[in-house]
Amino acid sequence: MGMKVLPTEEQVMFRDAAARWVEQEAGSGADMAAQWGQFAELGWLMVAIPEDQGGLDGNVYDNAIIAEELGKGLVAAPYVGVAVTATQLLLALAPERAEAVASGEEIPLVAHVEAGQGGDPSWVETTATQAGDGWSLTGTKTAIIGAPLATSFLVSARTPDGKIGLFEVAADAAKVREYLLFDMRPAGDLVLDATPATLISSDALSAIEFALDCEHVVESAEAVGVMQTAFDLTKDYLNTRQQYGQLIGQFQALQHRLADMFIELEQARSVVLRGLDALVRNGPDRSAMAAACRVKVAQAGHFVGAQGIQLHGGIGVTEEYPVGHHFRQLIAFEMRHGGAGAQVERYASMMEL
Amino acid sequence: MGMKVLPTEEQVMFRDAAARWVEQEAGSGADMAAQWGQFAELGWLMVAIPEDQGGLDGNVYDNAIIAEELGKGLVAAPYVGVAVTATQLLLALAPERAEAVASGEEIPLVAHVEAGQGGDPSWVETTATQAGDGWSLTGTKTAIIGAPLATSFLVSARTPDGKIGLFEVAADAAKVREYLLFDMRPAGDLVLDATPATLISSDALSAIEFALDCEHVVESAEAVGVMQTAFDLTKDYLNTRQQYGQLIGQFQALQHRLADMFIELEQARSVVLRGLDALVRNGPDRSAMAAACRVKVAQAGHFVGAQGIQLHGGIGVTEEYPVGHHFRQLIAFEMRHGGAGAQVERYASMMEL
Amino acid sequence: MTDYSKMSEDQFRQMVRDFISENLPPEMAARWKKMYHPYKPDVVWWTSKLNEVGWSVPGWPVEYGGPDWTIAQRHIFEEEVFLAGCPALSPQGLTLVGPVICHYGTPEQKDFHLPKIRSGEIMWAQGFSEPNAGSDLAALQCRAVRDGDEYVVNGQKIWTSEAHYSEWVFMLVRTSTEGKKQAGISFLLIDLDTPGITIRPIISIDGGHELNEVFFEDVRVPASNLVGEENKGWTYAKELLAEERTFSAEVKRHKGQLRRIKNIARETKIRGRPLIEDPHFQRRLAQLEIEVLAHEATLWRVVAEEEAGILGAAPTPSILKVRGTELVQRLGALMIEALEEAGLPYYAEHDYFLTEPADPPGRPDAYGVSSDFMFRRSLTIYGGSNEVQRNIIAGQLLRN
Amino acid sequence: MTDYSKMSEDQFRQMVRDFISENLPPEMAARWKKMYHPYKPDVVWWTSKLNEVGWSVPGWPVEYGGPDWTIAQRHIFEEEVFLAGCPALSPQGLTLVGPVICHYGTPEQKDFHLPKIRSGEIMWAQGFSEPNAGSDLAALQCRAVRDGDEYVVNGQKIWTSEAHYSEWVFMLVRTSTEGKKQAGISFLLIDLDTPGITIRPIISIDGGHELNEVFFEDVRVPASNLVGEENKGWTYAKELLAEERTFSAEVKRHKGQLRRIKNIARETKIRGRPLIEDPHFQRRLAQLEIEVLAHEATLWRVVAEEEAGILGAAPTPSILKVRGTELVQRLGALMIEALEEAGLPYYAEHDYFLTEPADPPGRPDAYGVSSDFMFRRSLTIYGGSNEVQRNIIAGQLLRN
Repeated sequence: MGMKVLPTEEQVMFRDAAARWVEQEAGSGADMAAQWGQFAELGWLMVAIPEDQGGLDGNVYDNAIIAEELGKGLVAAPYVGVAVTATQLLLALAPERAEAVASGEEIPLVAHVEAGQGGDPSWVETTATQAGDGWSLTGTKTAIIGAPLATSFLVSARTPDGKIGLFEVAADAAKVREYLLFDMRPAGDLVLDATPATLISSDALSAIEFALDCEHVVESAEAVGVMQTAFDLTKDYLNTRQQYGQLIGQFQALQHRLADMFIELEQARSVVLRGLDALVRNGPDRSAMAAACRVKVAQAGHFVGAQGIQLHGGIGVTEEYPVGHHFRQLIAFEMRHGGAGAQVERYASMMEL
Repeated sequence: MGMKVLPTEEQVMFRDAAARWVEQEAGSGADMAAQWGQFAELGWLMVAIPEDQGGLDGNVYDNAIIAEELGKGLVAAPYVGVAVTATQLLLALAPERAEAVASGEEIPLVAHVEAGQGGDPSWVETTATQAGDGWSLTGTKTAIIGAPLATSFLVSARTPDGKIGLFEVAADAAKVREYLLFDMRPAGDLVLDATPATLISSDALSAIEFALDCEHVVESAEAVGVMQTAFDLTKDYLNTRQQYGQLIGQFQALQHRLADMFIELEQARSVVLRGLDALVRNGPDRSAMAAACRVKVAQAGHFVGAQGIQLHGGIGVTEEYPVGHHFRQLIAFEMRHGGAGAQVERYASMMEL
Repeated sequence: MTDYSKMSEDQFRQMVRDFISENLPPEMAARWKKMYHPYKPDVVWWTSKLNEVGWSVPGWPVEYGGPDWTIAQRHIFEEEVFLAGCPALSPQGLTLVGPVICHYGTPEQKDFHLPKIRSGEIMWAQGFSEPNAGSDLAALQCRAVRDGDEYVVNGQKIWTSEAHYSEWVFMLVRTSTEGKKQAGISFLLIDLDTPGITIRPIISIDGGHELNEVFFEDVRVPASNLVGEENKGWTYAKELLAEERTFSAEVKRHKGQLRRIKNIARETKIRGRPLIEDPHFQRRLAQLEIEVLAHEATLWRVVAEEEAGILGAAPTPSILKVRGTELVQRLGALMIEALEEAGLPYYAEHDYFLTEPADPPGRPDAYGVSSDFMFRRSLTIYGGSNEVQRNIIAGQLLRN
Repeated sequence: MTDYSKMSEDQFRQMVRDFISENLPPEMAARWKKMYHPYKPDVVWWTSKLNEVGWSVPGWPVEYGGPDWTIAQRHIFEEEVFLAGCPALSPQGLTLVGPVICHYGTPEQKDFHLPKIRSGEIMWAQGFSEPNAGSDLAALQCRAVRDGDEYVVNGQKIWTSEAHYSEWVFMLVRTSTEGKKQAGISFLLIDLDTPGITIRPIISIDGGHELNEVFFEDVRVPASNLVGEENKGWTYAKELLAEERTFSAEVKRHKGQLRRIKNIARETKIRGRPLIEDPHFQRRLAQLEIEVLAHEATLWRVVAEEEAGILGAAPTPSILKVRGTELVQRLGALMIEALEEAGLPYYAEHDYFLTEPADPPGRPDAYGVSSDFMFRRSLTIYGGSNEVQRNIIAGQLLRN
């Protein structure tokens, strides 16, 4: 039960700063590149980097606290993808690179997911072959959130010896098929066709697994933020909207639905703390807990988002009212990494039987 | 959409007669043997038997109508097991035996289910070996409802040529381990240890499958009756019980629960009609529809029974109030033939993909 | 006119299929199998095509051009056209206001409107909901004040599907504030070209434009556009909805979804194996298919009871609506799950649905799936939210 | 006395395990792993055993014999004793009335009752609910009228767990009908041997006897048995329930159920293959295990917040109760499914739980599973039904 529950003073400061930033900037129309500079200035990109590598010596807890606030404001800039996934990967395999990421100078994004991976980090069909001094990659990496912002991609690929290596492809040398996710976040697929790449590590699977587990948990924290706002909007609506001559919050069936939403939100919040604890302990249950985290938060988010819309009635399905945006981002969260169903399968494969 | 929905005049008569009988006799404490004589007299055992074999020339619809009424009264006598399963099996393999069953003189029960069968009729581990002129069976058949009443058992067993044969074992020659089901219906396991048996058919699988499909559907009709009473009791309770100075039926959350119970009850009732239709058509979808029927009715029954208890509050879990008895019988229905989960699997194996 | 009453259900179904295969352009079918919002040119063309054989208004009395189908035949027709990818007919004219005009319209209203509705020449919007009259529809406040031989209409309607490309709107308006709130409501037909009407799009969370707000400012409507009697509009509106009591069951959509899920799951390979072969996925699909079977059987029961003139389980339309809409959402959830990341790209039916949408990157079988999933959140809200439906069900049960 | 505050959670857990393995008779553990109703001889023996080391009353203040454990340590203890198959301690005395007497009892009440509760010598029943005061507990009507230095009690209590083998009962009684209904309630201790008390068994649908009705007819109770002030009983009762705000989470039971499901699924062979190897079953089990993880993490959060003196999410006890009890029922449903027909035989804990139950035919690992499943329907009803809990949650949320 020794799970860390309460934030430190420093974490409270980060949380408050992030909340203020979201309030002031999130809807300001500033472009992602400008926002990224602010993230760097605020120190958010270096929270999990050790002091001797120029960081703030914190860990994924700090990332999670910031991510949750960004989630509340549906901030599209790929904070988790860079400050968590890419950063953790580089800290494990090329720690000298971390500082440039922390400063905002470099914005690497991990390009690992492929169609048909089903949430299994070891299923990689992209191939790497040696070409002269360097390497060349072939395959397609998909659903890279924030791809238009990236300065480079950290790409997993299977090498001729059957291992999974990590490579880097500069953004300007890469073919990126950009698109919007249905939640309006910019994203892209990285299409590799004998694309030249630099080797970072020839045996990167366990570092990738660790980084993805971090992504699962911190993205879950972000989703809890998304959910929290959906819940708050709904609660306020029940206290405002009148039908049949009374506040709709006085209808018991809606009250009970709100109670169920709150229970799910609380379960999601709790399981994230458990996931963070597992990351920091880094014991044999780490990946199982990360999967559990993703599953529970995705399912809770689906429920809370959908019921948030339902309790709003017609206005809930409109673009001009926010609760539907939160639902969309929660569904996008659910569908990533093979989808929540694939993560249940992954948990099952690690479960003690 | 040509599914038969409305009962014929004759079926309405059967239904009314069965309803009257249940009202007068079901709780009368009369033993099953005495009740069985009444079933025979009322013609209920012969409804599905062709006229030229001394029956009433009806079909499983008629059985279903009677079974539903018996379900309402939680009648323990194995009407479905004898008048449907055993009768259909004999009509297919030994039609000359049907008349004695219809008259109540013989009470054969099908002994087919084995532990680990998972609802798959073709999984039979009981073995039959030839012994002189006759046969001898070894294995255990389980959860035979009404076993203490049986005059004989119709036993499926695998013969040396790998086929599934049907055999008969007289009740007085059989070792029956009798017990109560948790819903208080008498039942038993048939323990066969080189037990002498008479061969009825050396290739009985398809007849067994047909008879079991009939059992699935008509037992589902019985369960709909069980559910109907649970629903009615609950509805009446909501209109009677007061808390916080008002009828509890005025609380919206309970109203919506009642609405959901009703929806499930109606779906269950509908799927039984579809199952009956599939039996009578006897097309390629017959077994899939029978499995679907069992699944839907079991799940609806679980929900309706459980919520029936919940809406009654404390009194719902007591032996002296009926709604809990209905829940028990619905759960027993759900657990039979491998359980509802196994029936989903069976449906999936037959589903068009 | 063909006598359909002699046809078996199989014959009828075959006739519909033959008609579709002879008349529906394949590119139109392909378009509709991925779309989920109406696309006007197709809708108009297909309506007129059906009208040529008298099939555009299956629910109308024979004397006004209805084909005299049984309820079962109507359901078979709906299912076949849907599953074949025929353009979805706009219900407001054909199945909502049309029958009301047939029953309560003046001879002039009938002569003018019914042929144009049948042929698709004039498309209709429904002006019922208002910002403060959603679940509680009878609280509506849009006023129509009699002034000589005109009504002057002021107020606002909302959630008005397809108003932006319709020619007329039928409205519930308040003509009296006396008595119960249901008592002062009238049923009025308004030409959307009348001065004083402003239509403002409401973009839904899938990025599509089907809904609108409509504002009325001193809109002068001929009194001859009143349907039936003044202050009796609530009655007609209720009949209009009851008329269609079995057509909100969504069974045709469920069947389309099941087909599409199976197609997707065949194409989705997880670690090299088609998802359709995964035993867990199969059983979840089986579970939903069983739910659809049971729901469809309920629909059949109700249709048979209706045709036999039996009322059946009283709150039937509410049951069909609640279960039908919730099943659409559950099936949608399984479909997006089967797509994994392939369902993430935004599929924009963006150009206000007067042009065909552009295809996003990725698998063609994924087009529109997640957008449709988003848009279908509205199913459990409109037409009386499922909460209101459950109130109705329980109310009827507890009274009996 | 041992200083537990210095121990790590792992050390504490190990200490508890060591104690159990040294002291719990294996046959008693075997008995408890299949039972689900209390069996008095074991309960009394184990209570006295724990009392020897000061562990029978973890929630009491140190001055009355509590071991001064942290809330986390108490949860670890509860989980370990449950999973090891230790007899379930009777909560009425040890965790409900005991702390109330500690806080509000007279010196005489403390001296007489506390030692006997700690040692298990006297067992208690709780007399709160009445036939017309269930969810609406404050509507209770059982009267206590002051007559000299006695109260005369008349009325009825219901759902009185274990009254048939308890020696005392603590009651909420009405001592005034003035003011709000909560205002006239007092907290009274009654010896069950007092003349005028009749105990009638209530058999539950599993066939077991744990519950009772208790009738009071002119029962004369010394006024010195009043706890605290007259007409303040509602306050004490609420504190008594709040005190235990995190102990209705049922996490220990969930963990026991998960273990048992896995054991059963290893033993159940479907067509020759262990059920535990079925991918569909595995994923459903995984889903529930994940739910338990999240729920347990919520419990840990609340415990940590409590220990830090932070109130946390306000309606916490209700959340833990709703989710905890519903998860027990969901896990129970998966367990009976895993048993197939092997779960059908009736397992009768029949002899009013003063003797050990007889084993039915069939697989020993199935004993009691379906009976327990039946009995646990009561979880979502008693202690404030889950409907009442949801009212509480929503009420707190919407006020804020």
